Amino acid sequence: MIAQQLVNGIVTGSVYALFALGFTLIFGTFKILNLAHAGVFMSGAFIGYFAVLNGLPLWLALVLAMIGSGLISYIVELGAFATIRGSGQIEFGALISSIGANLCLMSLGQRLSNTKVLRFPFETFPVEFYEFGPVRFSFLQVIILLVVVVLLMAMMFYLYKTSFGRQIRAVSGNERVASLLGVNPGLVYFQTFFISGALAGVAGIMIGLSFNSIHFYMGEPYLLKAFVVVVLGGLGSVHGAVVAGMLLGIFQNLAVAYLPSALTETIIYGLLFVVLLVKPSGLFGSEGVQVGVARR
Amino acid sequence: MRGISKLRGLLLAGAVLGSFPVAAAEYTIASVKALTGPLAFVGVPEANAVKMAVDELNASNYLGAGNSIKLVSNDDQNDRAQITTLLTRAAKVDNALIVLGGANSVLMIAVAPLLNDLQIPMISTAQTAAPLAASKWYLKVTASSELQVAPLAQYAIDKIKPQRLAAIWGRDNDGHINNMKAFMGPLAAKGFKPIAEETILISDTDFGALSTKIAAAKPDAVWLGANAAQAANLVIQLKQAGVSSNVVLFGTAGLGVDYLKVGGKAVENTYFSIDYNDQSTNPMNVRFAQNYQKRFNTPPDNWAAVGYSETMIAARAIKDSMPNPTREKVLDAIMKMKGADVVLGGGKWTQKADRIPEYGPAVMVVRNNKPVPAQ
Amino acid sequence: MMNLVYTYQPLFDYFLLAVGFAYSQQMVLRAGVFSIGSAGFASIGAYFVAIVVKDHGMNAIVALLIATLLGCVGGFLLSIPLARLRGVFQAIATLAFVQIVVSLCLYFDELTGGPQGFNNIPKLVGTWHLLAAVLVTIYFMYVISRSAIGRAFDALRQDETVGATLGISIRKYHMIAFVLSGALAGFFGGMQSLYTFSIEPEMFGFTFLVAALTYIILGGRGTVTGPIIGALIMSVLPELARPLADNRQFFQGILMMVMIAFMPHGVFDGLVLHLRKRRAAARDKLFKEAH
Amino acid sequence: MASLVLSNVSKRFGGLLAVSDVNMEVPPGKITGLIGPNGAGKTTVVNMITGLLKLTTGSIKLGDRDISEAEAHEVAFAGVSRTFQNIRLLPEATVLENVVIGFHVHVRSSLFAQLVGLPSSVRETPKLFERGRQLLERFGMSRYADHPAGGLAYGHQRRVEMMRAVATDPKILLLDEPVAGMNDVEATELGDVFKELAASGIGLLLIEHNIRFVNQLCEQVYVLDSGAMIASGTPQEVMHNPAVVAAYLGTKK
Repeated sequence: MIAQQLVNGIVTGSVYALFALGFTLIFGTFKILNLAHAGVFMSGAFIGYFAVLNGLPLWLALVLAMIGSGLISYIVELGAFATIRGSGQIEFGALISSIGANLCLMSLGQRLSNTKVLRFPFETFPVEFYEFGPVRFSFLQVIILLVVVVLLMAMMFYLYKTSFGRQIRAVSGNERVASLLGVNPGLVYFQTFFISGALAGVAGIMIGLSFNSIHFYMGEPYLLKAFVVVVLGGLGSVHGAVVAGMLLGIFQNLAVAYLPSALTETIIYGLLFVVLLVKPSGLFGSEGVQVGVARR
Repeated sequence: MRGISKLRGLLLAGAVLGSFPVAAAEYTIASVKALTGPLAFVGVPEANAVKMAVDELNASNYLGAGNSIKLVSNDDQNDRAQITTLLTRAAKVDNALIVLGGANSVLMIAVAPLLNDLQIPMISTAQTAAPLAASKWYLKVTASSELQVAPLAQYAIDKIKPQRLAAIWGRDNDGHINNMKAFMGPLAAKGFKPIAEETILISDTDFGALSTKIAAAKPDAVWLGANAAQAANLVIQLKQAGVSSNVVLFGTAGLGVDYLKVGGKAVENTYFSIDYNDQSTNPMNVRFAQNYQKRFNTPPDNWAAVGYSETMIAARAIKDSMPNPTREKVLDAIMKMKGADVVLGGGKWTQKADRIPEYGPAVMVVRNNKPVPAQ
Repeated sequence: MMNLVYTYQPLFDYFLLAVGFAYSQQMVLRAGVFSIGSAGFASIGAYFVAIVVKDHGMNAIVALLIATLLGCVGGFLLSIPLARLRGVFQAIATLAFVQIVVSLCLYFDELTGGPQGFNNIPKLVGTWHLLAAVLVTIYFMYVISRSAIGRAFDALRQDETVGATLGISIRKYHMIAFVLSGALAGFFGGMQSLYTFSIEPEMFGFTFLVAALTYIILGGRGTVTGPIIGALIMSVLPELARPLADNRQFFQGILMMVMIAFMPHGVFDGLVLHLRKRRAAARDKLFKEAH
Repeated sequence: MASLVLSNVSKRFGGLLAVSDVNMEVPPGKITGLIGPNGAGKTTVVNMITGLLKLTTGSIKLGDRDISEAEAHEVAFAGVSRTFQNIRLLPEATVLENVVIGFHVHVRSSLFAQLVGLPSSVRETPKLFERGRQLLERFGMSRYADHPAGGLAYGHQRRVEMMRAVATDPKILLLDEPVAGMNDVEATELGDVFKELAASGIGLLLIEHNIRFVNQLCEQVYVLDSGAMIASGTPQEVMHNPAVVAAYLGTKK
């Protein structure tokens, strides 16, 4: 059974990673805790759902969900963050305005779904299983893992092998200097938020497919998990988020299997607390951690 | 003091309706439900059905020519401060005769003592019987699910005799916990001990790990302590993880229509008691389903049926306490009510001495995605 | 007319509770500690008071005092490991603390009643008690803000290094902030217990913490009036939005974004800053005209 | 009054030796200069003195007291105060409030008195504000008392920072490039203030790369280059030291 639980853990963990990645990207670059990420995630699932409902093939629905939630994420940036940038209050202000943006998105989701739990039609995805010894894979699990890996590689390439990564770092360091160096900050904001949103959108549709449940409140539990993932991985660290997402997925599955399930959250948040105290920069965090004044 | 305000309310109503015959009066029903927030999926269909029921009753001059029911419908966002404010307003400003309340039993328990202060009856579908103990002004429209579970447990003992029973329930919801106890208790007493006991959260959607664990235990029966859509997903994931397709499933009245819709083929062989049966051929049910579909462009679910039935009971209570209905009279009328027309269960709603109503729910089983009476 | 006033009495009561929790949240934020642990202390205070008053017949005032003390001790204990962390890291660590308290309250259901909550708590607190409690709190907040502690908090919030080089012990003042914040949360948690008949674990979870944070950021972090304004806005907003029915949440969301966009320091603090700048400019003008 | 004495102080960041083996004395009642090109390690020395950085080796003493490991606030209580190279005011506070926070080390009322509002604390606050006003008067800044500090002109911000440091009533005052960005008139004005402060018994350490300014004011000058003390003495001695000319002035061209 442990092998099976590992497989389950890796698949759910990869979706956590996808969700947390967009979250940590925004935090790492702009120091914003974007609580509206939950709403963007939900939007992705909703767009995918309505696309499939209108007869589009699943792959097209996935693409639409990516683009759509990417754009929504950018709209959140325009409405919630661009307005307070430069006021010196972004750390706190962004919390409130992103809560506001999240309320708006959830309200829209509630209207669109008529408050109901939505689900993809039964034949959207072939239910097939492969058995390797004691381990069962579903076709869906394979596809999820594949999509996540491809997206992660694409993103790593974009971040580390193109000039975009440098531009992001320049803008996050000092927007004015960056624009003097010929970097267009507006474009960087657009790309960062778009990518973050697109990743959340894919995560949304994946969750919607695998757990058969699309709901205007679906984002909140994932948001809480994203906190765990980004701290474990190191706030702002991209590969940290990936590894920590997987670890959380595996840990959760093993905890359900071998520990009293009622204590799962206590254990997970206890772990989070301990990691923060012992190594606040997380497993891979290279970002400067804010610590107190003391001789060092 | 209250008498005076009541009188003033009537005078006010009379003044507003000055051009109508003197006998004409408006009787207010307040609906306080979660129309936004996490429980909106319950509150909105309930409130929709309430609105529809009031319109239908007024169109048919249910309270007699010229008399009408006035509906004041508000959103409490499943929030304590708001529900408290709205109940107070219903009692003191709107002079409502009765309140149709929400489905969150914890909140209902919390506000029930307030009903004592306000002296206003409230009827709703809290998942447990607990609020009844807190106030005589609180009434339940649905039978408490613990009680509906009892015949199901008996049925399991007599007919199914599960040897490898697994139980799964929402640990952060008191309704699910109580139902599980009501089901597993009698079985355990007869020697049917569970081989697995697992808990989930009501916000959970991912049951991969749990399903794998349950599948490894090879159960022949599973108790589902979850809401409709969640239970259906749970079943789908259980079967995908390798739980036998012949497994017998048990659940509560909460499952209803959504469970069948979401679960599809996977939920065959589920035994449960049912509040609202969308296959019912009862003429009132048929008319309700048609009108609801026409008006809201979606078929009614369990919650809509509950909302509709609440309104029918409230209206009937007002009618029974004519002329000059008061809150006490309305409460009395419901306490004595027998055979009220509703769209729940068998269609006739009767209050019992312990304030837990009866409307003829039976043990049903899912065959070909339809609930049929279990033999 | 009187009836209309009555209707809003519960709203007013909850507003008063909100002010209490808002001050607990403000206390830490004012000192530059990004702790969102108030929810956890409120939970501890609320459960303690509920259990000892209902099950053991303890005197309510004694129970409230002990709840306050528990909040102090809790705040002190939490301040020790958190002394190293700052900013978002502190926020997330305290979020974890809150989640742990919630899940433990769910787990020890024999003591706490689990998800069904702890019910039938005697209602010993009414509007006047709450009002008195809030007025006393306002007095303390005012006194503290005018004292050296308040000035030290303000300095640490704005620039910790500067504060330290002027002789302010960061560890000590952060600890004071934690202890005071815990005390307020524990006390008002207990008050809430004795006001609302029943409590349940999720009342003091993520939603609570977001609400407490919203009061402060919306109202202002640096003034005594700020939290009152913030709590007022968040209490009245849902009522104002009521006619919008289904669109309530959307409207609330938009309004939060707009307010923060125009008043990034919070509505009240923003106003104070604005007035200060205007007065300074006016005085400059006078000075220039005079010379 | 006590001198501030650094003996064999070094600081290593990772593999980099930022400051090596510095020996220095700041006597009371005098203005001592610490000069050196950018990146010489001057600010690192100040940060070690004020409790923001750990010493890798060596010790720092204020009179008889070893403050090598004292925390920043303890250093302040011991009587060492400073200004920052890149001005650090409390931006939301007014000028007066910025100065009053400097009186923190003089607060006499107990924590308890402050918490519950006993008269000892309530009466102390207006007294401190009055002292703050007097200090503003002394520095010619009275008319800015209620201005938000963040909105002041650069030169005025420098003055506010200095007043705040003076408010702690220090034995030793460390001024990190106090006249940077000022014109000669302003600098001379400020120089007079420094002399006045020294005359009142405070030991001043002037950290600068404006040599001319330092030479006008200091009796003793230390020169730091690449973390090492390359010269010390009177301004005349230092100016004629070939090492200084080569390392310091050489790089200036």
